[in-house]
Amino acid sequence: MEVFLQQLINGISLGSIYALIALGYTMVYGIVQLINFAHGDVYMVGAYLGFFATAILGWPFLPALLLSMVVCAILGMVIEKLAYTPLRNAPRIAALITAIGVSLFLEYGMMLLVTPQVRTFPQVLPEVQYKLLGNLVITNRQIIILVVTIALMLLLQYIVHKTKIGKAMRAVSHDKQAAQLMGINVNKTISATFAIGSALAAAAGVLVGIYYNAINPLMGIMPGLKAFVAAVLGGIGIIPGAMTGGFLLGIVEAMVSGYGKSLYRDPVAFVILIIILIVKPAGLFGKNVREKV
Amino acid sequence: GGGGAKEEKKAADANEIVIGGNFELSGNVATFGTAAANGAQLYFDEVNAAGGVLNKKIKFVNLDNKSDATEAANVATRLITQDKVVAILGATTSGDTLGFIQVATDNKIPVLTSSATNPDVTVDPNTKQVREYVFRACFIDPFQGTVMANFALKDLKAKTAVIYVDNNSPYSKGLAQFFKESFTKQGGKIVGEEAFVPEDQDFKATLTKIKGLNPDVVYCPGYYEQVGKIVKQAREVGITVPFLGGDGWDSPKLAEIAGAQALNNTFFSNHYSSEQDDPNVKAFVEKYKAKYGQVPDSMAALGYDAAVLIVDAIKRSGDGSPEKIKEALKATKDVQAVTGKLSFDENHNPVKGAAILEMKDGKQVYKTYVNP
Amino acid sequence: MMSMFERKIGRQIGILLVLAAVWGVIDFMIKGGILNPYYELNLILIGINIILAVSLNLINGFNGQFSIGHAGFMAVGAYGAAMITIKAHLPFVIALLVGALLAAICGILVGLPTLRLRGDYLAIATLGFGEIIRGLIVNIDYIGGAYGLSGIPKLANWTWIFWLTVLTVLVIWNFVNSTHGRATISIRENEIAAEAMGINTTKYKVMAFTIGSLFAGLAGGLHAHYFYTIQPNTFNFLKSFDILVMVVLGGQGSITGSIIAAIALTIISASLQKFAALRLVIYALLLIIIMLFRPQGLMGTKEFSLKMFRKKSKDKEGKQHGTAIGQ
Amino acid sequence: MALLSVNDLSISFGGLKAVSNFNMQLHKNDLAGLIGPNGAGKTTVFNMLTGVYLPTSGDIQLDGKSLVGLKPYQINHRGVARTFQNIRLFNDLTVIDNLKIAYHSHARYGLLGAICRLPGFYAGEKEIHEKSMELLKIFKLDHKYDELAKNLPYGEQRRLEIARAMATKPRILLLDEPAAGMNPQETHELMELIRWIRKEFDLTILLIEHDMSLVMGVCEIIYVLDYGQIIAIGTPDEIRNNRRVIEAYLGEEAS
Amino acid sequence: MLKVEDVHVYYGAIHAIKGISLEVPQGQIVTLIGANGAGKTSTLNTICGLIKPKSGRITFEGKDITGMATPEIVKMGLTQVPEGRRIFANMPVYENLELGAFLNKNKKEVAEAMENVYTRFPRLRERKNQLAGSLSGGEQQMLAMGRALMSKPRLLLLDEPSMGLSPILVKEIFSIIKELNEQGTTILLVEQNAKMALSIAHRGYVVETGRIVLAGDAKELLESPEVKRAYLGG
Ligand SMILES: Nc1ncnc2c1ncn2[C@@H]1O[C@H](COP(=O)(O)OP(=O)(O)OP(=O)(O)O)[C@@H](O)[C@H]1O
Ligand SMILES: Nc1ncnc2c1ncn2[C@@H]1O[C@H](COP(=O)(O)OP(=O)(O)OP(=O)(O)O)[C@@H](O)[C@H]1O
Ligand SMILES: [Mg+2]
Ligand SMILES: [Mg+2]
Repeated sequence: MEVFLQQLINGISLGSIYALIALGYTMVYGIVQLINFAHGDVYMVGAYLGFFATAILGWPFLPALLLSMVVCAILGMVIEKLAYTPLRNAPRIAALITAIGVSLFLEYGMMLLVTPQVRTFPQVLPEVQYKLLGNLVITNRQIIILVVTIALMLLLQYIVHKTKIGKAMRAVSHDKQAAQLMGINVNKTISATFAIGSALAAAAGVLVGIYYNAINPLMGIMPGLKAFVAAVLGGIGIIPGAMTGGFLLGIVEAMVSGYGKSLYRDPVAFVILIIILIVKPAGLFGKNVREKV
Repeated sequence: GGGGAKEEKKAADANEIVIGGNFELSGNVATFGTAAANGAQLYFDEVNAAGGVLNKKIKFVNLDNKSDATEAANVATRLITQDKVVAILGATTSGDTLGFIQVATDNKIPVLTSSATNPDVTVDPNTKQVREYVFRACFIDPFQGTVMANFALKDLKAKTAVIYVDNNSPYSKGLAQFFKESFTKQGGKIVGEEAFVPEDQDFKATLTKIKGLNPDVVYCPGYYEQVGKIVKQAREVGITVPFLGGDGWDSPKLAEIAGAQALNNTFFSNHYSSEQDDPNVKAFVEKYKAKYGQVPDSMAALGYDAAVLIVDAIKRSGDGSPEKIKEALKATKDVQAVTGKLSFDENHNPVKGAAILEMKDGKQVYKTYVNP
Repeated sequence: MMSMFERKIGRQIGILLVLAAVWGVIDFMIKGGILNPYYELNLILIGINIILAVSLNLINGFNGQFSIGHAGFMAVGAYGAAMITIKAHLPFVIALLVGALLAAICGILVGLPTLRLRGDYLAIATLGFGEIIRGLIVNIDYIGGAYGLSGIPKLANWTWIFWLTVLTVLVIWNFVNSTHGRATISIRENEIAAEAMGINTTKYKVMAFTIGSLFAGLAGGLHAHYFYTIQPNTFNFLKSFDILVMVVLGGQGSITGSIIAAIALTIISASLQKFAALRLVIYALLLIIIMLFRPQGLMGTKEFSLKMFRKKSKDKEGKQHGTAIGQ
Repeated sequence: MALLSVNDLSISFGGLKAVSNFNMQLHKNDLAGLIGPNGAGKTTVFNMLTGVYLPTSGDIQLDGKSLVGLKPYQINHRGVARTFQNIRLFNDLTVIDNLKIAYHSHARYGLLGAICRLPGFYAGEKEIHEKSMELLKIFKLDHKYDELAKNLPYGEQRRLEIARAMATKPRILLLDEPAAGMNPQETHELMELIRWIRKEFDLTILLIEHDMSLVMGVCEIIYVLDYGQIIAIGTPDEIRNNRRVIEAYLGEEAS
Repeated sequence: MLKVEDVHVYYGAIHAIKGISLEVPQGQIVTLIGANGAGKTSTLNTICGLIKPKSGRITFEGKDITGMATPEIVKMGLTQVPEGRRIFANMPVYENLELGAFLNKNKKEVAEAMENVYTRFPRLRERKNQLAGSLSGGEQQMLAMGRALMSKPRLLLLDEPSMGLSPILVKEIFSIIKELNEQGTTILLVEQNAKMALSIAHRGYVVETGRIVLAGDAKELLESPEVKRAYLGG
């Protein structure tokens, strides 16, 4: 039982990272129906900015986080303007390919800029361990990431469903022309979407950088992919879905490693994923509405 | 590729000896390839500054194999047919090296890998024949694995061990396999075998499981980036027993990632140590730092040594032809390199010992030197 | 007047002769040392990439599904074929056949349950499949595990690859330009309408998926028998992306587009080799720029043909039969 | 015996009962209309008849055999074809390819024949081509056979949709608002066309339409649906003067 | 109020609008009739900035709005009910209506406007929490109208508002249009149902293949033999 609970904690803390990245992923997808493959790389850039601010400039945690979020928000908008806006009326797959291009560009551009070397964060958030119920270990960083993930999920959900910009986002996602007729500025709305999504990615990057203490230019690929999986698992475009999907994926991975064989963790995790999708073809939270004919 | 004809002319330039580099400059082990290539370049520059070899300047054509075996074959073909190289250095991993040695052998071009430690690289596992054209500058996995198993049993008095390997790395799996063989043969018991993949960030689930297995030591032959995170997280979940590893641990980054505290009570085998009190090592570290601004890790040292070995062979070959270079390589004896005085055995492996280092408060402390 | 059948046969024999000439000249150049092995290798890569791109195009371009796990099927074919030659010591043809069939069976197994997923959900399922295959291979020591399978005899050569590439293109071309192909395409255009018009959409989705996987498996078998070694990492999702990029760049729904893109990208990739670290940055920029200027891909859904240059005669030729969709 | 008999057909979406206890008998060669206010459930009836929605209860029988639970393509093979309220053409394909796709189930060569280009393939393709052209001629679209479907004007798209449905060789044709978006002149031509194909192909037609000139002009029997329930059945004259229909649907000064 | 002068529109190489000029005086209903593909929708889209004209000038209340961004134009009090409804299918009815008043920051006004719409279309009130995409065709048209009314426009462009509606609703829609106009909204109406459109309009224009071929008083057009033959079914 104790081991199970510890594994649950491990799974949730791993999952909260997937979830954190998946939130921005799913939001951008929800609004522009674009699988922004570069999202994982914006996360990487965010981590490097955090590293730059803390290790080179010697800033404390919060200002560093803020800097990273702001710069990445701008980066997100720039990427959107240069690489996606011209393709807004093109087939979706074209934007997907440029997204892959942007992703490669960020990865290898960064590699040229900072070398492929691993970088390590300075100790900006001293680690504290807590013991629960006897032997369960949990650290303050795990708690911070979990809390931040949930808070950001709630915040995003609020923004998208309750605020004016959120309503505009959803309108734009369904019909850009009609949205314009409502007086919505489509360009600004999409820019805002990318800014928010990228800022979220940056936050994830900094937190993860501090948590695991090592960053490199390719660090975004796997988490990006897993976050995408998490977003789809929850029902892509659905914010609480992304979070649930992230947690679920993390817990599944932890349980397979802990109780099965770590060798088979990824295959088993993917098998479970496919089974979930077969049972719920639109993801856990997705409504499987038949197109009205 | 375009511009082939022009390049062929250039390659045939009588005043140059062209040596190919088939290294990982991008992809997931780009750090190794870059370090090794840097090491090699450093030595070639030295040689050229001193007038070259056989009165010719060395031209080092270094191409990127993207950390992919197929690309490595592609690169080798290009080096051989386009750039007319007389020998190829690389790659840094056994997997990538295996991808192209057949191409080189077919074309009778010698290959000298800096750090592919898997035995199959120089000996064909199917025929048990030595691969005529393939050599390496590093010791091999069985040696390293065995050394560590002995160390665990004898020096650490361990009876049980858990093996935790990088599932995507033949290197890591090779070391683990030989550790296991040696450890169990001598009465030790492997109580668990776990795996991770290099992209992993979080190892806590598996580590929690390992903690439950309660081993005397954990053998974790991987590369420093993951090992750093693993050791750090292992201490967080409360594993206090020693962690053991191989040359993949060697990097100043290891302590940065894991934290000096967490790394205490860990040991690894290595080709050399940048902290080693040896004039050759000291000189190399200085030169490397001056040129690249970093402390060289063992990949860099081995890249440098590969260059040393190949230049030595070219010198002795007389005419610098691939065939003669191969013969000269075979006869390599007592060449002074950074990682020791090197001679090749009948399997084209250098005869050299391994250093066992202990991490103490973030510093590599020289523990013992084990001769083969 | 010749019958339609005879006329078509005549034309096909003509095309065959041209192909034979291309093959013969290049074969002569390789054997005569005019084309050195580096060029041969790139020709081989081009052939394999054409097979991969055209077969994925059937799934993504013509059938409108969204598969990003093509490398997984390629892996099945590669390992399947290699095992036949290494362990069973059977002839190359059998190895290729077994590899392709294994991949096709995987195609059915994956396709049946997952093809009712739409768009991105299917993408994830296929990506997952690719990773599952890779994960399994890594863990089976009998087939080399992470270390890969080496010592595969080099049985594939220019002749094999050239004619199997031709075969692939021909089969898929003929399939697409038939009532079965039209049924396949109608699903892409409007699935609900297709079903209402009597088309068994499940059957045709699975069929496209199976044929696509079959040829991916064939490409895998050829790959294994040219490069001596295969490793699980060669078939990871980045490889799938590479193939996808070729399909999209060439134009989804254009076979000739896929061929052109496969050739172009292979050459670009080879010629960027000397740029080392910069190469992927350049490659990425190229990708973005090409997509910005030709979002529908180089060919869109059109096929490249000489007719594009002599529009006038177009009305007489081919029209009567109006076969090729998007011609 | 009725060709199509629908018994107590009902469906609900969540709490909403979109259609309840719908009954209908269509005989061979009938030309029937289904009208009713917006949201009455007319399209939903079509969707159940063609297998797009699975009814919550009730039965649909064609020639005495139940259609419930069959897939849309199977129902089409049984002889039911339809058009859609919001046009669903294969937009990026040519006009003739739209028809050829619909001929698919009647193609006379198999997969092997196609891939190996056996003689049967050429014969089969020729037949499909000729039949498609014939049908296009009937619908006055033959001169546009090479246009992309999406480039046709609205009225022609509607006609093409009907032609495509005809290509599946149905016994029953269901038309969902065929005159929507057409001007009176075009509507008039459409009426002629509907009468003509019924006669020529010996068809049974059921159509949904809000344009009363068309419904009253061609239908022999009209079913009126309101809130998912039939409120009247009768000839155009009976319907025109039915109190409930006027109240719910036609409005006072019905023309 | 609105003046369109010699506007030309191209879709790639297709010259869809070949010099259309028209005028909508304050307080009137002006209708645009014509066959399919004549260019009516393109004209409306050009007026509200969704398409940029190649040449020509559009002024609204004296201000040049040619090439201005749609949201800016909407802000000035001009709204379109687009062809094919274009409601936000995945949002509930009430959110669609709220979006109609996107530019209005006054919550009370928005609530009032919404109440007005519900009174006008009781069916929408019944379905206010249903996703708009699952509404029937007619219900969707009502929603589109209601949504446009939410912004209380001074000039309303309507693109085939009666398409797909039951006869009773068609009448209702037309009476709503009339009523709106009487309450002061100027209306530019595009209709396939030429007879009804002309019967409520003040002025009419007949469009054919991108050109105005006939213009005049609505009553006169209704009597004109050409119009009768081509658009009124004889
Ligand atoms: N998939 C669905 N989910 C929820 N409600 C639905 C669905 N399909 C239809 N409805 C509801 O069922 C009712 C009937 O819809 P239907 O489309 O059949 O109307 P209709 O009679 O065709 O109307 P119209 O003439 O306007 O097209 C409507 O109220 C609609 O909102
Ligand atoms: N996005 C587009 N791309 C290319 N051509 C277009 C586009 N939109 C409209 N057209 C063409 O422009 C012309 C005018 O179309 P428009 O939609 O304005 O006509 P309309 O009068 O509104 O017709 P309808 O009564 O069918 O709605 C048509 O020939 C049409 O095919
Ligand atoms: Mg309807
Ligand atoms: Mg229009």
